Amino acid sequence: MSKDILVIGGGIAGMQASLDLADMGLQVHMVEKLPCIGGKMAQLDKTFPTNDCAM
Amino acid sequence: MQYTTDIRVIRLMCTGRMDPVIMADAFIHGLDGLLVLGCLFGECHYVSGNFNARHKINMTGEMLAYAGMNPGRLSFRNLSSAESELFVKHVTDFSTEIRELGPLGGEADKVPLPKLKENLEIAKTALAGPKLRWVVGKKPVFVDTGNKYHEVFTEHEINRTLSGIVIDEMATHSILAALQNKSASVKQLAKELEIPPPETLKYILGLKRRGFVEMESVKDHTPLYKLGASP
Amino acid sequence: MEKEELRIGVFVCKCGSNIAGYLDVEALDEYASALPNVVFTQWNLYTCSDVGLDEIKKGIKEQNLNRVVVASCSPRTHEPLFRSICAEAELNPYLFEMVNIRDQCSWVHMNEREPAMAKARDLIRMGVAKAALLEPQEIITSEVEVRALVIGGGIAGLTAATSLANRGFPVILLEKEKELGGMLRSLNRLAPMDVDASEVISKKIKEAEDHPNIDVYTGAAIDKVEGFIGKFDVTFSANGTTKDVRLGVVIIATGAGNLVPEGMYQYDGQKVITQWELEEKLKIGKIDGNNVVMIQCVGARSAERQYCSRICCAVAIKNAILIKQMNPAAKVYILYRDIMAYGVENEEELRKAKQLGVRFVKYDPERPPVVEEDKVTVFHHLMGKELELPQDMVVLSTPLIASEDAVKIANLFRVTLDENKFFLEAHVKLRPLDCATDGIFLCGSAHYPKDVRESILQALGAASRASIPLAQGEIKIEPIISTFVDRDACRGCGLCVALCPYGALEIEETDEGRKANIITVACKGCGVCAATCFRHALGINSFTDEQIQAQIHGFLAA
Amino acid sequence: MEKVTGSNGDFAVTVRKKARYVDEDLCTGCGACAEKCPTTVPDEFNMGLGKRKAIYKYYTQGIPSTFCIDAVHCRTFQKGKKCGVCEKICQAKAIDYKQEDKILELKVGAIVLAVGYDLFDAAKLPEYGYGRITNVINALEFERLLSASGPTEGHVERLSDLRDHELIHSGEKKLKKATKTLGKYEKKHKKSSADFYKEFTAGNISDGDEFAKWAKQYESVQEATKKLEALKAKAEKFDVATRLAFIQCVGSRDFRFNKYCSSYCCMHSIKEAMIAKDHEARTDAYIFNMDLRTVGKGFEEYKVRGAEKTGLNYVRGRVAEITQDENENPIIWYEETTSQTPKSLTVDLAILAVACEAPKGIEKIAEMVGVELDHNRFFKTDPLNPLDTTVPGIFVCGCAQGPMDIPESVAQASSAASRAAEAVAGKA
Repeated sequence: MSKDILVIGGGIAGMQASLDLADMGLQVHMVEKLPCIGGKMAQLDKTFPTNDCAM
Repeated sequence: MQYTTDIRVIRLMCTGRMDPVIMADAFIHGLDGLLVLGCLFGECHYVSGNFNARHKINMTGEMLAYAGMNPGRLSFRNLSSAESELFVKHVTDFSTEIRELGPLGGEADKVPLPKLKENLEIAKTALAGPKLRWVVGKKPVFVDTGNKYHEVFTEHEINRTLSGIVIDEMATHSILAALQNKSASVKQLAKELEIPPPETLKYILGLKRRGFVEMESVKDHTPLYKLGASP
Repeated sequence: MEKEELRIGVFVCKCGSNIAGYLDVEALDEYASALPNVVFTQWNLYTCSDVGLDEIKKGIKEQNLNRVVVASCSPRTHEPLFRSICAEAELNPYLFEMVNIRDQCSWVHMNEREPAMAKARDLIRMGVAKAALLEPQEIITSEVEVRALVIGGGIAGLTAATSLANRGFPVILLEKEKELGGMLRSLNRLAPMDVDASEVISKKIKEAEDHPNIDVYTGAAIDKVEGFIGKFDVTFSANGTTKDVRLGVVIIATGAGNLVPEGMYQYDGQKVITQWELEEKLKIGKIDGNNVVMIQCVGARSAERQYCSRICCAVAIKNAILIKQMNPAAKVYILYRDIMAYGVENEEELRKAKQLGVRFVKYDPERPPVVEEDKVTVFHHLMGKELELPQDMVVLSTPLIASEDAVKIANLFRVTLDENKFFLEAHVKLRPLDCATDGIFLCGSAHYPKDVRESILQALGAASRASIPLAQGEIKIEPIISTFVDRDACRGCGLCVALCPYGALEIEETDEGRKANIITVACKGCGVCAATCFRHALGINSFTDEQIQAQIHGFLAA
Repeated sequence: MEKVTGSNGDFAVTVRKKARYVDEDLCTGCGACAEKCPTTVPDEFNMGLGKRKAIYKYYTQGIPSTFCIDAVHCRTFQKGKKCGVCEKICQAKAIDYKQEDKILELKVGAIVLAVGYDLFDAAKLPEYGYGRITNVINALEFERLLSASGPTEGHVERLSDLRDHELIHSGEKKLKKATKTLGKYEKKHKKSSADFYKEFTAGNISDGDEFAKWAKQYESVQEATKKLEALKAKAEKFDVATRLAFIQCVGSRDFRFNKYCSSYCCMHSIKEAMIAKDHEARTDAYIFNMDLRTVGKGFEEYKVRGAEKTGLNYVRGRVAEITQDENENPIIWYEETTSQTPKSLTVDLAILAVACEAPKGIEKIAEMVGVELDHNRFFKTDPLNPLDTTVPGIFVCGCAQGPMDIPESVAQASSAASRAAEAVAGKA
């Protein structure tokens, strides 16, 4: 049985899930339909409630 | 995106790394302007490094201005890593400002070269010393949680204290520098360093108490002072 | 240490036409070759291509280079690659320095060829000057004790502990009360699932208690905490005995407390009660009278407690529905400021309540309702007139407040609390489950008021974060951190300890007197300590005073 | 993703890796290709407010930092034209027009669905005029206007002003071309067009097709110049947009569309208003809401700060309709519920806080992996097992499970990671 994990979506949630899993030592495959990961959060300028930059 | 070729970038992990001595030293070596660029306040990648940097840079600026340098030559500005336009604006503005000031030690500075460099050397020694570093280091602690006796200070109070220390430190280190090669009386020192005689006396007595200077001899009822043997 | 002869190699990248289109790379190569200590230079079409990387390796091997400088693009993207290539050629990767002549030169000075060339020469000279002073560094590793501590046996703590245990990690679970379960033990039914709270929590308790990987201690109190991520040494007492344990990570799930609204709206605990007390009544199914008035934001969103407690609107809606279901003839009013029925389920519950005939009246905080013996008077914000509502029972929705143990726990573990004494996360968005101190995580209402679903979610998330160091078994740290440049100078004054944002410095008594000790595992290398130390005892690896000054002097020495 | 087979702990997944037509190993991300690419298309990252080329990077700081070709718009792919500019310009030889989609077969023990969300299409709400009134935009479009890396470099401008600037730009280009044609006639007949036209209209020159064409050309240039001047005169008065209306619950808490609350929009609008105020001190912002749901840590404090420090106006009431005046300024019609009076407010921009919806194509994904959706089209979960879908071994996080803000998404992502790790440890 495979211990790899598939994460569908490369937005903030997909990236965080993948990072956590990879840090645990698991092999993660992340698929994203757009050419770049980042999702909608990358389109935001600043974020509440601390007004810091979304990038 | 294009910007001025005037700037050279030196990478630091965090502006919190900006040591006052490094800043003074850069001007001594002939830098015309030093721009420190860091994260926005509250967004420091190292929690509070940029607040620490601000305290140090403000204090260093005050010290160097007191030494005769135009304070506009040292500046701290903030931006986030996504704000490339702001970066261009900051460096372009700064370059224009420095070009207006001209080279170090020119008309824009209160004290001309080479005297300015001598003063900056004195400032650097003071910035390396314990007094300023201790107070500026403790500033966030004093403002946030207070001193040993739980007295919390306002930023204004601390800044006023710091300004006083800057003047004192500059004066005492000037006196020490003047006594490097010769002995002198309070009156002579006061004249040479343009510090009022009563103030000079106060500094000399303070230095004497801590063993930094000692009386060499008395000439015409006037004591002459020299550097202490073991400070 | 014996001084070795410096042999610096400089590689200048053309980056296709990105650099070479605007700068004369071959001239830069020649310029670099005349710089002090430079014994080898070369230009490449792409230094980062396989060909370019092989050239670096060849240079190190054949020319005995002991420092490598690459003048190309940004260290942000390419430094790790070049460092690893140095390591492959058996050169310590920290003897590598990168100069950015693309992003910071050729790209941004496309129309000023000569000044840009002058700048590129300066940048390379500065890089070489710094490289000459670089010192080898080793990656620091520290072992992690594979065991987790979970503080708090409520829904969050139980869920986190079980999740970690399921992954095979041993867990110690501490609960200050005699029984596990926390707040859920006192609650009646949960919305929107409409299940018994006690059922949910009993299942969780059983799961945790039966789990071979979880050691449960009730009636526990923590006495002492020492150490740092991977090696927390915790002393706690439970039921009269004291235990010392070493743990790799800690999850704080200490929950929250309830505000008792003494002196507000005629609160007496009998006829004017809190939602918390209403839960008890609902549990035994005994509600007196037909007229119930609920008042929201009692002691919250006010001057003395500014925050919104998030869950109270949903709780009021849930209990209003339960009352209506028990007694359809009951008249239930909810006096609110904003109905915080956020999300999918809460909004659905709100609609359900309205359908069942629960009345919602918006009041203005400037004109709060007035509770009297048998009525509540309220100025209807939307109708613009005063209403008199008969009451047999008034229910006050009070906020969850920080647990009374929060300050103690925070001090023990050296983590921060926010202005409302809830535990503060390291970063609101990027690290919402981590404390700023490495190895400590948080979940549940200890962080902020949360409902059951959110507590479970956060607990699983905290378990995920906490499991990372446990799974890795060791912590690897970039050696660009604080270091002693002159340990003898240190007098142990403690200024650096006070300023370090990471708690990475401590004072210890040594044979040479009081000295600062750098907790390398915790240090992030910001350099505040080095820039502050008035004894000039501290520095930052790869960013020492001398190295930074060498760059500045290198620039000015043209 | 094309196909998923298998069950808990043992899934076989087929993924199609779309051709980028740029070799990722060779591309250095320098951007020389995009600079020279002749094809310009609206930029979806900037919500169509900016432009990008047919060879592009989705956004500047995007990862991977390599470029890719948008085959739908690329001349080489579409029209079979011999363009090939990017191939010529690329020194890294990374362009590969022949690259094909790759089919990857993956064997995995668990799947995390983090497919995100889509924005509600505000054009479905005719009363707010989105798509019809130029200066009515949605919150994400406004976000791009605020962004320093966006199409206006962070200056908040009315969309109609942006459009007029664009019109002036293209008008000038056209006029230049038309004037050039006039020049040809003038050169040929050694006569200024004005003089010629005077004679022509006086009837002194009558015969010849060419003269008729010349006259027509002259007329159209005159007219275009007049139009352009007028537009320019108008554009001179353009200022940044300072009067902003934020309309909450657009497509949320609405029985016609989504009955649920989208959770984050209240805070999002407050934030956008605060940032706008930060950019331009004259900004006067109004937030029209039913309830301001500031339920997260520090949110209520943020709202209060917005009102006290930056002077935002929170207006309770649902907006009935948006119309526009002769200057294309949106007029907001609403009932101020606290005074029970119908009112209107004219603003420069109306920003619609549109609902968070399950993404398009979620049904396809659900079908492929075999999980159920709830009645709002989000992946179905149980509040007590909030990450588990209806299929063991498949978990969900982020807005694919329901609307939530960034901290919640990040926390949930970690939680899903926990569940997935438990699953491959055989204990979920």
